[in-house]
Amino acid sequence: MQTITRDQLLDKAVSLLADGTVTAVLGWSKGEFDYDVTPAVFKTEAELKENFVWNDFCGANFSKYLVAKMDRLEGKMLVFLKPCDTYSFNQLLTEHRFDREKVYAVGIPCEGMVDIAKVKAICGEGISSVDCGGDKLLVTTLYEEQPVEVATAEVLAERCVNCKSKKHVAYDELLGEEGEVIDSNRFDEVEKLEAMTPDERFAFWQNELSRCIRCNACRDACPACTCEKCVFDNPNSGVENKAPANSFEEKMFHIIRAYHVAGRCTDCGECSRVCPQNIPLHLLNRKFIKDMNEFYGEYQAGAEVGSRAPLVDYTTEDLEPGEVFDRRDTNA
Amino acid sequence: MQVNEFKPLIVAFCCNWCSYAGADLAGNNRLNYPADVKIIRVPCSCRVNPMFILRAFQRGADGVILCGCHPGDCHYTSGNYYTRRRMAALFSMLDFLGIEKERTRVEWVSAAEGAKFAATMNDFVEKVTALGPNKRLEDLRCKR
Amino acid sequence: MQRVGVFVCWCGSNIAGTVDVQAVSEALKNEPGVVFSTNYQYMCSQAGQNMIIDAVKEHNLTGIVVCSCSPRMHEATFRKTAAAAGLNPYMVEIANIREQCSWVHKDMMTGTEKAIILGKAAVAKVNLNTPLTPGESPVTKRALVIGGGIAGIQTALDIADAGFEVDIVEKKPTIGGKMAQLDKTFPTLDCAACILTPKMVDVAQNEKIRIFSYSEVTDVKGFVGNFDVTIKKNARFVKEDICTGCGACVEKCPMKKVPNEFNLGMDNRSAIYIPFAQAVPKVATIDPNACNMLKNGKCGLCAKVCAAGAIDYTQKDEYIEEKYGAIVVATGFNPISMEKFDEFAYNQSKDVITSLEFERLTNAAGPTAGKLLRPSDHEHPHTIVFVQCVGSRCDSCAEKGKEYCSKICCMYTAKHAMLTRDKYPDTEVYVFYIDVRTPGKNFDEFYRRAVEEYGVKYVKGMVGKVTPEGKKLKVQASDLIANKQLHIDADLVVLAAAIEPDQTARPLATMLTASMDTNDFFTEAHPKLRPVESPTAGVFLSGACQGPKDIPETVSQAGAAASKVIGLLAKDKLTGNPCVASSNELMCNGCSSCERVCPYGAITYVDKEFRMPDRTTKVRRVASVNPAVCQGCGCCTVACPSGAMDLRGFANNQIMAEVDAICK
Amino acid sequence: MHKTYLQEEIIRMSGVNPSKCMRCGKCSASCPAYDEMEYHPHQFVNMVESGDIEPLLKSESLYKCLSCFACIERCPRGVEPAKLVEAVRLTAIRKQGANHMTANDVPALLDDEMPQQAIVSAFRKYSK
Amino acid sequence: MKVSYFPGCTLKNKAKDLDTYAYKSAEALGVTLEEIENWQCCGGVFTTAKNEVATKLSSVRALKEAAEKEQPLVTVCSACHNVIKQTNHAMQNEKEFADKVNRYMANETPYAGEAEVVHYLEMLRDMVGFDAVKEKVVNALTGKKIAAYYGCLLLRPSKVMQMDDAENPTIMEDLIAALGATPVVYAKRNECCGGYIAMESPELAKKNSNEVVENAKAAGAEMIITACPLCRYNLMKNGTDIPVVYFTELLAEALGVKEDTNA
Repeated sequence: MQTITRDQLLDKAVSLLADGTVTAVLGWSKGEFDYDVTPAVFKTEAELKENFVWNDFCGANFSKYLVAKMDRLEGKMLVFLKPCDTYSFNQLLTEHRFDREKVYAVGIPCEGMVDIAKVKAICGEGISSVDCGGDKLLVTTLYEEQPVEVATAEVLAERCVNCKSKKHVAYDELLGEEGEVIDSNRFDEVEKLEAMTPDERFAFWQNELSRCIRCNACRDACPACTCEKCVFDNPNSGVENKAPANSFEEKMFHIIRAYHVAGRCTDCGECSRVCPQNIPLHLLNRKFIKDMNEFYGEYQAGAEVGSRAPLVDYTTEDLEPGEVFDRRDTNA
Repeated sequence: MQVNEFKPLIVAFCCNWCSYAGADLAGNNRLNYPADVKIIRVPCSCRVNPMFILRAFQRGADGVILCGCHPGDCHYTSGNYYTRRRMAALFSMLDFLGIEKERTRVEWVSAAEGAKFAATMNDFVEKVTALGPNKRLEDLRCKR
Repeated sequence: MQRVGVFVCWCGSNIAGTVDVQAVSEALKNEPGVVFSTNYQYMCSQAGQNMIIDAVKEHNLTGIVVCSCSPRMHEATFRKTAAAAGLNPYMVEIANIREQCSWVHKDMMTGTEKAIILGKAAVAKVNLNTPLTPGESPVTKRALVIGGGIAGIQTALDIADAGFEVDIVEKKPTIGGKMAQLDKTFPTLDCAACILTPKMVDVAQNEKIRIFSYSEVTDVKGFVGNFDVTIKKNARFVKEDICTGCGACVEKCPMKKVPNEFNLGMDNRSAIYIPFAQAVPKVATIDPNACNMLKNGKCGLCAKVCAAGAIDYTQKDEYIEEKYGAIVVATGFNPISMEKFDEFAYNQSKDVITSLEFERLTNAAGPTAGKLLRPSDHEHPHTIVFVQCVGSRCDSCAEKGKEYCSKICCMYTAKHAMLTRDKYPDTEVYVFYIDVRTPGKNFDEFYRRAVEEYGVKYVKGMVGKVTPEGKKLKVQASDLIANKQLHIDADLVVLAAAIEPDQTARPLATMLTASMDTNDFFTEAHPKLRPVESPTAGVFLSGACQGPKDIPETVSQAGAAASKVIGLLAKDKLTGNPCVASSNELMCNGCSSCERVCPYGAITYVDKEFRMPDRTTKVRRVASVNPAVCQGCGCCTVACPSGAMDLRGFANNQIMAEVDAICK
Repeated sequence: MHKTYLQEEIIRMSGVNPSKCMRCGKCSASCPAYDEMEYHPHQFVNMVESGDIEPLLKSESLYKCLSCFACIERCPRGVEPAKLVEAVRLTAIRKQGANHMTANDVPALLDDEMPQQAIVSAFRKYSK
Repeated sequence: MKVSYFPGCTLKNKAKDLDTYAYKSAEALGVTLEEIENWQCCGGVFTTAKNEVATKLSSVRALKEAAEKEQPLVTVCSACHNVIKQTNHAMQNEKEFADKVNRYMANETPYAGEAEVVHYLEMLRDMVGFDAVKEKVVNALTGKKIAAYYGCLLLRPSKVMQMDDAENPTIMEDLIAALGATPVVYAKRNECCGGYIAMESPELAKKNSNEVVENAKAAGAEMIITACPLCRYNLMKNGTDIPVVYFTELLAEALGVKEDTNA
């Protein structure tokens, strides 16, 4: 499915290591199964050859790792960035979260990543291997003799189905073809919810959020959540709660989290990808993005470094909070 | 009978320079509004963190209203412009989660608008009373 | 844990009439931290205050809650009381149980209940109060005035008169600004030069004032009382201190075909020039874009004729760093470009001019030596059409021009029309107007005189098209009163172009972190009550940089700005407001959100070294608030996702405690 | 002020907000057909604003506007008087039998050189 | 370079010159004009009323075809250009109108103004470049004093047309200069000639046209060029002793392709 191959990436990484351009490589590493690829820092050719992977499960957005992983690095870090990752990359630069000089960014094309939950929904549990190639996946499970064939398009992650951009907005070097910003339908789900009655919406979110186990994976994977200390971990903040005591606290956590990243969220979709409970958390972020686009004009966080996010900006003619509903009611 | 009647709990955040002074003026002019409204003084409407609002709901408030200087009149020149954006986004999100939109409001009240302050509070209390107790955002554990 | 004392005031019957004060003081006794609670008839009276002082001493109180009238009334009083009792004044909280309770509720039960809750909130807050001390910073007792027009001149003279040193930075080779280009001034018709040039001389001779002409401000750091400013002195290739301004070089300079900007390009000057006879400093300047010596090393005549030896072709731009306590912006205005308004044929005919060009045409020191002659053929114009509001009062959707009224055009047009009719009674003068706005002392009388005594033809309507044909300018216009379209064969058309802030203002505003409106006029700290101060402390506004202004208004604002500066410089130390934001460096991740919303530019970033748990160190970018600049709005605290930024006196946990107390 | 139906219709059709007008008269100063008109561009704006539309519907002025857009271009307030004229004209000719020009009228008005563009345009302007 | 081309009714008829010279010149400049299939008359004037739909459909059809071919749509006649450009602008910016049109035309993929409408003059300036035109000139028109007549429709409303400064345009003058002639600037070059009023009130057209010509002559013009058949008709008919020609004719002459056309 991916137009660029593992070998191409490997060659690039090896040669950059060899010529001293970089001293480490941030890449995807083999996990226990084909689909649990994990981010890792590689320092040698041998490590790379052994463990580096590139397949349809390399969804992890590396931008955030640049904040933490470079402290003690001598020299530069090579990082592979898919188009959506580049937006987070820029956003983090806007927020001065890592040193651009210490990064060598290689933009790579991405044809969309697979959501293993969707594969499981088709093939069941017990998946032992997944062979990515062409536009089909060959899925071997413990319970079936023959590998099952699944069309990749069927099991693409939601964020990839509604991919907002195949264009890289930041890189030092680009492998493969440059793509375009896509006029996607990513707000359709949000619109569907908006069209519901408040009761239906409440029921929807109650159902979704009640599954939350407060594992904080969404926060930990989010490239916009790079606070030194999260308010929810800070005993002095008044809202500290490491584990949810009740349903409200879930809501509070998720509302505040979405609010804190509003205007900074690039809609990379990592929150939903990593959620073990499959809560569509990205819908909260998209609601903010959609609202702010409608209220204050189109804004894509991370499209450029140094841009001013809508919530740290204003015009004297902005709409009133009350008008938000008047607008919606007249549109309906 | 009065015992059973629902009395909402309203938290009003008022900026020190306009709205808090407007509330004082309502007092000077002896303009009545329900005692359900409890005012918290903040230097500027832009000091109000969404967390304060959610916290109020969490602890049992039935409605939260935020009052600041009229746009263009902010003592700090631009604070209320940020408030306007922040609250537009936050209230829209609360509505998106199915929280009744009548439970939150932003109103610009100048230091001269004592009458507007009282009228706003009367209206807000009336609307929230009509909605009944806040069930969707309260935390029963903390309720008296 | 605090030891809190609660003092409930009756305010005579004002509070006690609707609130059971005894019940309130009893109820609050049980609140956490409260060790003493009482009530009294008038807490603000001397007896009441003494009661507080005694209680503090007797019960070792660390915090005070007064349940009384609005804090806007007596907060300051009770803070002083606390200080008198040896407490930090910021350990006082007021529960407003009068304006926001007893006066608005009728029922004793409800009133009492609410007063208790308000008291509880105040107790909850005071429990989290910490002693606050306002910061102090020294004041550099010198002022900088940016812009050397009439606004800057007047401000500088007034500040110097109070005994403080002032520097004027002017980008042109001379001070004087627009006023120096004007002929007469309305409504008294005294000659601009006659009233301006003595002031320019005063500036030059004042020991307290230094002029940096042909210079610009390139960097501003610091804050009120302590600005560090970098001034770039552009190379003028003439040693200022040696040049006598004799003008021999100007006369001998072979390059005489340089458009003269002082006369708006209507005549030429030489490559080395003195802008006008009364220039201050009266020093020559070499235009590097025109001088052959500087361009290709061929000439050097001026150096040869300069008896004083002031010419220095090797002069370089010079950067000077100075310290100031206050900065006054006086960057002034310019007429807008007529590029987009060519229905008036400004680009097509030399005889279509702007009003400022008309000033030069009628000025005795102008290109025609004061004779009103057409620029194209130097003939005397017999029919003159003045068009008002060109580019002013345009709707934003018209996509050109300015939305505001330029304010000065009605009066100067009346002046031009009147003077023309006075000097050349054979001319026909039309003024096309939308409205005639004359709200100034003797202004309307002046305009009426132009009409009634001088026979200026005021036509309510607008010009739609000017067609140069042959020697004439065919003016097609509407007369809305007569309901006719007029066709006038004019000899000269004068456009009252809208005015806009000088282009240097925007980058300067960025350097000063002073805010501007969408039109690039500087914003005042308060539109009515603080009209000459910028919201950025220590930065003041003088003249048209704040909005269109005529000379009398500019001069009075200049004086007002000067008095504000003097008020500031008269202080030895500035005492700040202690309720300011501060950043917890351990938690700050340096994301810049707070900096972007700060209206005062109080937040900067520093690289700070942190010791990590494993004994290594890590350098991180963290926010740092300058307490002298912060005004305490708290906008940054909400922009900060981690809560690293907090506001003293209104801290996150304090407000949260109030919320909890009210909702409990 | 209460708006009449006709007035609202004209405003809606044209997309013009006549209350933006500041009565400068630049539209009428720019109009090349001014002298042919009974009601001039600025009057159109004013009359639509005040709801005085009947006289406009009956006026020959409707057919004198050249749609040269000079008034639109030069209006400092972005009012676009020509769009109002167009809206009133359409309201007039959309009534049954109210065409200002019919096919029968055309031959008499033609000459050999006249480009068909003139006929097409006039037809668009004058009839429905 | 290939572009879609909308000639318009008059160019196939009374103003054939404008059309044929346009073709030949484009060819000489390396541009192929591909005529829109089955194009229909644009209607001559754009009706500004928002509820007027039917009269704008023919323009939308042409636009849609160009958009599908992913080509800019080139026009020559000022009137066609104005109508098509304004229609496209409305399709982009007036959602209600666009929805109506798309429903009416039963468009499977709705058209939302994707095509780019380019006047032949803009094509010369922005796509070919006047410098490139200058290089291709074989018969430089040196010494000829030529006045450009823009009229109203090319430039206004400028917010939509976006061709040039509506009050001080230079695009035609730049072309004249590129062809080696001397452009004559005069104020009435963007005043209306009277347009279709020539049908009803020939006197008004005469008065307006006269003023234009007199102004051009007073500025020293020996010839007037225009992009509009109706402008040309009005200026010619209402008594001028200097020639009024289409700009394409002048272009063809300078490029040395005028004669092949006649042959």
